[in-house]
Amino acid sequence: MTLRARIVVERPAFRLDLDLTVGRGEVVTLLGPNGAGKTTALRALAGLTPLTEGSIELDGVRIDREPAERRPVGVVFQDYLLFPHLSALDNVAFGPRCRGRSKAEARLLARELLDRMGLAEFASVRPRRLSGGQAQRVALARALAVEPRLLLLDEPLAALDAHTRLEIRSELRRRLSGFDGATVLVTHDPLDAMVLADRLVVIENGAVVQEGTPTEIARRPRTDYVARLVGLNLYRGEGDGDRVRVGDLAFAAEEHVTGPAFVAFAPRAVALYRARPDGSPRNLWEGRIDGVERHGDNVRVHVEGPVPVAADVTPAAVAELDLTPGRPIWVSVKAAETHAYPA
Amino acid sequence: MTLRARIVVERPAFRLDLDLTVGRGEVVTLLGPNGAGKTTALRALAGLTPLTEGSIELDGVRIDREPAERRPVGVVFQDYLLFPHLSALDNVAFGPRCRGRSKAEARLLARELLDRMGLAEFASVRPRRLSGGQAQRVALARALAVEPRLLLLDEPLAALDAHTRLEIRSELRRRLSGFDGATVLVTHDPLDAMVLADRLVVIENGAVVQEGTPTEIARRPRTDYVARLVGLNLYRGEGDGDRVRVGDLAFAAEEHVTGPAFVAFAPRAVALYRARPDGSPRNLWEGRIDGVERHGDNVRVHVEGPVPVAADVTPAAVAELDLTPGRPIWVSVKAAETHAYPA
Amino acid sequence: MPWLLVVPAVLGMAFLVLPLAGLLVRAPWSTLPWRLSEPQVLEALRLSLVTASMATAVCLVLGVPLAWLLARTDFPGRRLLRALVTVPLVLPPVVGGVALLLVLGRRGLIGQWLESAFGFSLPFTTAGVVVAEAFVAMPFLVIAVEGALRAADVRYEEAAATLGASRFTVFRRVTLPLVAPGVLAGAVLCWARALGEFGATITFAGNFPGRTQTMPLAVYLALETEPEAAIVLSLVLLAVSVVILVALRDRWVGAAA
Amino acid sequence: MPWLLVVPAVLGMAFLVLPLAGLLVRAPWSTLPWRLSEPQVLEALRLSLVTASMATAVCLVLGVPLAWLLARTDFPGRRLLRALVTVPLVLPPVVGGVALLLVLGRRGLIGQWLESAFGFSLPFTTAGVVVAEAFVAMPFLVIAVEGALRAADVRYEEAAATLGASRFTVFRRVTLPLVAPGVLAGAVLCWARALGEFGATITFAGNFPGRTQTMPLAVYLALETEPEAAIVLSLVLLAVSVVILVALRDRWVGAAA
Amino acid sequence: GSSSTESGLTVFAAASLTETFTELGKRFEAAHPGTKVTFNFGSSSTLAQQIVQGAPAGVFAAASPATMKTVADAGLAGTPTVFVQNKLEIAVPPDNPAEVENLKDLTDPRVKVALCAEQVPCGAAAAKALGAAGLTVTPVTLEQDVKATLTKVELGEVDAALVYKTDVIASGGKVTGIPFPEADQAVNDYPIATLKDAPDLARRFVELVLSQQGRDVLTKAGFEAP
Ligand SMILES: Nc1ncnc2c1ncn2[C@@H]1O[C@H](COP(=O)(O)OP(=O)(O)OP(=O)(O)O)[C@@H](O)[C@H]1O
Ligand SMILES: Nc1ncnc2c1ncn2[C@@H]1O[C@H](COP(=O)(O)OP(=O)(O)OP(=O)(O)O)[C@@H](O)[C@H]1O
Ligand SMILES: [Mg+2]
Ligand SMILES: [Mg+2]
Repeated sequence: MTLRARIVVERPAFRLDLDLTVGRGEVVTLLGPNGAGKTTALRALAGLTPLTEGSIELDGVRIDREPAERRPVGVVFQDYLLFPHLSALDNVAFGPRCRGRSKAEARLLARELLDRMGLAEFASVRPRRLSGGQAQRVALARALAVEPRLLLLDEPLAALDAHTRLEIRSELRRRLSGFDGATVLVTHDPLDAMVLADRLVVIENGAVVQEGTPTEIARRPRTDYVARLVGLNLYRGEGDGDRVRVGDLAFAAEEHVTGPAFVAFAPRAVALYRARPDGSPRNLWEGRIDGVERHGDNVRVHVEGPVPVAADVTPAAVAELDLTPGRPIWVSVKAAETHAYPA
Repeated sequence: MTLRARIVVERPAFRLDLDLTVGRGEVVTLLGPNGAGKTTALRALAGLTPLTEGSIELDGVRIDREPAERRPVGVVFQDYLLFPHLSALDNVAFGPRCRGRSKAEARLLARELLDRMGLAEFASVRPRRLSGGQAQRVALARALAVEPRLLLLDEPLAALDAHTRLEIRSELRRRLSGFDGATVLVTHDPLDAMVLADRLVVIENGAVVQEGTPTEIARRPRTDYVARLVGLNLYRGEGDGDRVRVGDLAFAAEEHVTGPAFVAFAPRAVALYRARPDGSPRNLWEGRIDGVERHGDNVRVHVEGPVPVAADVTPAAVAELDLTPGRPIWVSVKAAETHAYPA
Repeated sequence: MPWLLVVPAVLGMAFLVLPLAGLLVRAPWSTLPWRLSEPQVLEALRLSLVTASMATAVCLVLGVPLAWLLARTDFPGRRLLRALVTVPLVLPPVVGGVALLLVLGRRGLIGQWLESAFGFSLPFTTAGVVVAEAFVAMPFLVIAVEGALRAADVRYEEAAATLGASRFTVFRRVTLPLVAPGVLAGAVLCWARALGEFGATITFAGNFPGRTQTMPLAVYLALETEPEAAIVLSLVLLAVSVVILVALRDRWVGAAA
Repeated sequence: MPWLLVVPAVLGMAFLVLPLAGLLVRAPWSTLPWRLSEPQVLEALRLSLVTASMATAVCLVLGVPLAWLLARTDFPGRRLLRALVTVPLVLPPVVGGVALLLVLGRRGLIGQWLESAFGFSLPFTTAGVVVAEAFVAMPFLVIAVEGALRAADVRYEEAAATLGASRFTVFRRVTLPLVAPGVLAGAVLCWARALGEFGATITFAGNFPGRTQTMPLAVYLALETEPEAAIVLSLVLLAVSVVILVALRDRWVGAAA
Repeated sequence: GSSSTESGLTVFAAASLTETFTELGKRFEAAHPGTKVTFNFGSSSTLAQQIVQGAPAGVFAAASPATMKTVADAGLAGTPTVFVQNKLEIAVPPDNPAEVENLKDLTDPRVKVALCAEQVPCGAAAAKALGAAGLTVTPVTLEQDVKATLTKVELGEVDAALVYKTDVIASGGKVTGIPFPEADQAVNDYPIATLKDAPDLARRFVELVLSQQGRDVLTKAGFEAP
């Protein structure tokens, strides 16, 4: 186990209290709404924000008393923070220089790293003249140049346009798989999280609310925030083995759960009908259309009712069903695509 | 027709030359890579950047000689630019005040607009204490308060986290459908573009490269940028009626095209095989795996070969086919899901 | 601790503060209560504070728009004008006073006309003190405000223009509130300089107790008769200004510029 | 055009520049070539430029770290110290000179010791001129640089710390290059003020041609006998400084914070 | 001329006259109830500049005939009268570290000497005295006025200086004055004059200065009768 940390940071009206362990070569992603404390956690790990309580252990050595400049970490900041007055090469060479390498050595190392990032020809360019993606790679090279044992990335893709983002995301994925320290990554983007992380840690309001592999979390969200993030409908109810009761409704699901339980299903598992459909009455209720919006090739319909629900239907269905806001509609959810799990 | 503009802006090493028409109540989205000239176009419309050439006509009246403060436009800036020293209410009342309303009238109007945006209780709050979504709505209210005939939105959702973004996007959609002036919206996000726009205009390097409805563009991209944006594989070749030849390959498609043509297909239309599959040899070639990454629930595989191609496969398939980089692989594309159209 | 920074910083601080300590040691403290009860001293102190504050007001009214002109518009000769703004810094204050006499004196280019048209003459009046102090102190304000304006985000101004605000409305309702800390910092520099102004004032406005005799002038005369009284008077002036500046707190350099 | 801004701006400009015009009109131009050929004038000009530049250098070495200390660290009494930095602004320069004598003079607190330990005394030397000018001009530098430091983005400094840079390395390799425009602006103010410095210089360093007689001192003495010569000398000083400032171009206020 | 109303008089006087003229002003006011005498003390040259530029003065008392001449040349002053003279003394710190006893001791290169600049009256007088004695002194500084010169002695920065006797007296024991015979050949005249358009009060103030009463006040401060 490489990183083992308990991070407590108290601020007026905010308290972050987080246990975090990251193994060698593992990538853990911190996810959470604005103001959840993600940046604060990274800053505490890097030594830029002091801990109120807790400790940070890296490879068994406590580093929480060390100032930032003595911690073996590399940080890639959200907007990179490349030094604007230094060339790409000197940006990368900055760390090794500070850690005692000679100027020539540091530049050699920096040149190698830039080479490996495919940026050899940009070595002498100032950051202002780099594209977002190039800057991202320089920032990563700069962080890696100090040979950190802990790599911290704060929304490293937030500043990119959609197109560059795709490229950089896979690039980053490739780089991270070659890095054998521990990596903690902060992001708002569910796709980034899914693609890059071995494990997700979801924080809300300073505390961990869910933890697990991307697939696990995508399938079994435990809070509204996570559900919305992965695009599922989520309700909390009471399982009685066969079904999960949510208010007046009862959801049949694949799994059998007793006691407090969640039910989750994707918008595409929801079918809409103008009249009450025949057949088994399970997972069926009447609601009222709240809004309709295009969503990729499909159309997403928001339905009010005993519980609010989002449904994805084809444009053809919209025309056929005349899905205009205010109209009453029948909602049914396929039990086979509904997941239930203990709350 | 409400807006009819020819916008030419020359800068050292950059020239924007754009024809733009937007009807009453229509929402046109400008899309394009970094530095394409989208912001420049909006700024020219708003009167913040002078035209080198061309003209801007709104409801038949030329406005390109007017200074910004006399144009009937409302602008929502990328980071909202709410005045930090004024309350939400005073931010919204600012425009009406400047356009000659009395203080009381302006505040009344502002209060009404904030009410309609569901922000009544935030009227006296300073922007710093608003969440991103609230700020976005205040910015929209501020722009609408001057009763513009042309609404300009520059990446209005860029500053939001994924979760807020979903909400604000549909909110914005709702607001825009109630607005009867012309709207021009700039975005990087394909989803925003698809959801919000009636028509897309794609700019690259200062010139329009493609124009059309979201569905049209999503199905028939004409440049690599657009293809990547909508997540398709795109090649340019020569149609001979039956097929489209791209280098040594020949793609069979749904449509029959003769002469220069594009072929496009989604990554999920691509199937991968360890050995040459039997059956019809159409749209089939051998390549080498370049990279593998998670992509939502699926895995995206990049394959090098006569043409580079991205394929989406299930995680199960990855294990079964042992899709590790460097391995040779057979690629086949379903003709039924391949679209061909004239270049 | 970065000693390479702390050591010169402490030296610098000592360099600025030790001479003050020298004055404190040397001052005849026992005479202080008596001096402070002298009406002429209080009068000079009051006049100093009033004229420095009025000069600062004049500088704000004229200097802030000037800074705006230099920072936000472009016209031929702007660079030269900006360099000319520093003129009163370089000009020995006494010569500055002579220059003011040449222009605003009773026989000066403009003063002549002021006198004949309005029967109004600036030199040797309290208004003259304000003019002399404003002349010497304005560059500080202009340069500080111009810096703040250049550093300010013009996008808020653009946003205001798209909402229909004229350039003056933009200035008054958006620019000015946004650069307020910079203006405050400039005003403090300006006020401090006006408070210490001597050469231009005595030359242009003379040295009349109760009318134009500010503290620095009283200090000058005291130097003629009792040097130690001069030190006490200087210290009184200093103490008052430091108290006022500390009361203005961190704000004034705070978010400035 | 926003007349409500342009009119006061033009008035402000006129207020600063017209007195200069008055001097220009009044100056006996015909004597200029002859004056400029006087070795004593050239000597004073040279000395002024040299001492002002050296004083600026001293202020940079001591004042930039001091500004850093005030902007980037927190210690008890910081607010008071920051207000004390403005002391030389408020202190009448002559009193400032006396204060310097009390500390660095032959019998001063420190000067005494300098004299006995090194046989070295500052008053009446060119070094003394530099000290007097630095004392008066340093507040400008400190306040300008502190403003720039407060406005600078500390995140670059944090980034440097995570790369292993000590606080001094951060300062030298990151902070300083980033606030360079602010430092330059401060240095210009400082230099201009040092160039025009009169009272503290003559009091602390005396007046000896070629050693301590700078232009403002020469101007002052010329005022005693031939006021018109004084005007010519002032104009020469002004012209030189404006030329130098314009040559430094827009940069100096440019991106300054 | 609003400042010289019936009951008001403005007197421009050299800064070295601050104490004596303030005293005389009080006596004048006592002798002329209802009048108010306002003083503007400054360096003679500044005052002359101000008068030439139209300052509303009734009386001008200068520390040198040259500055008075500037005003007279502009046609602004009546006939000046020399009302006092000031004589030089050698000022040394009370402990007299360089053991200066006469003018000749000032030529010793080990003695640090401050003189006034020749442009100002005390400097001109010093040059005259030294010339009369046939001595060459190399000072460390040429001060802009006599008070600055005196300050240097008071603070011990120099070992000796040539200043006026009045200044030695005014220093109240912080310097010791050493008279020297050559001083008689370099007295400095203080002229006084009423100014153009001055009220009658101005003439009466000049009379007071020139009267025995005025002379007493002035000689007590160390000035000499002309
Ligand atoms: N410098 C600060 N001083 C006081 N409170 C702060 C400071 N920085 C952040 N906070 C508060 O601490 C909490 C956590 O902030 P943090 O920046 O860690 O959130 P985050 O999860 O990174 O959010 P985001 O997604 O918006 O970046 C918030 O409530 C925020 O208001
Ligand atoms: N103020 C400016 N001066 C000179 N060139 C500029 C300026 N602003 C932008 N440019 C250049 O003009 C071109 C278009 O810029 P613009 O900001 O319109 O792009 P954009 O499409 O909005 O890009 P982005 O997606 O990054 O916002 C770019 O090449 C840019 O470098
Ligand atoms: Mg954050
Ligand atoms: Mg843009």
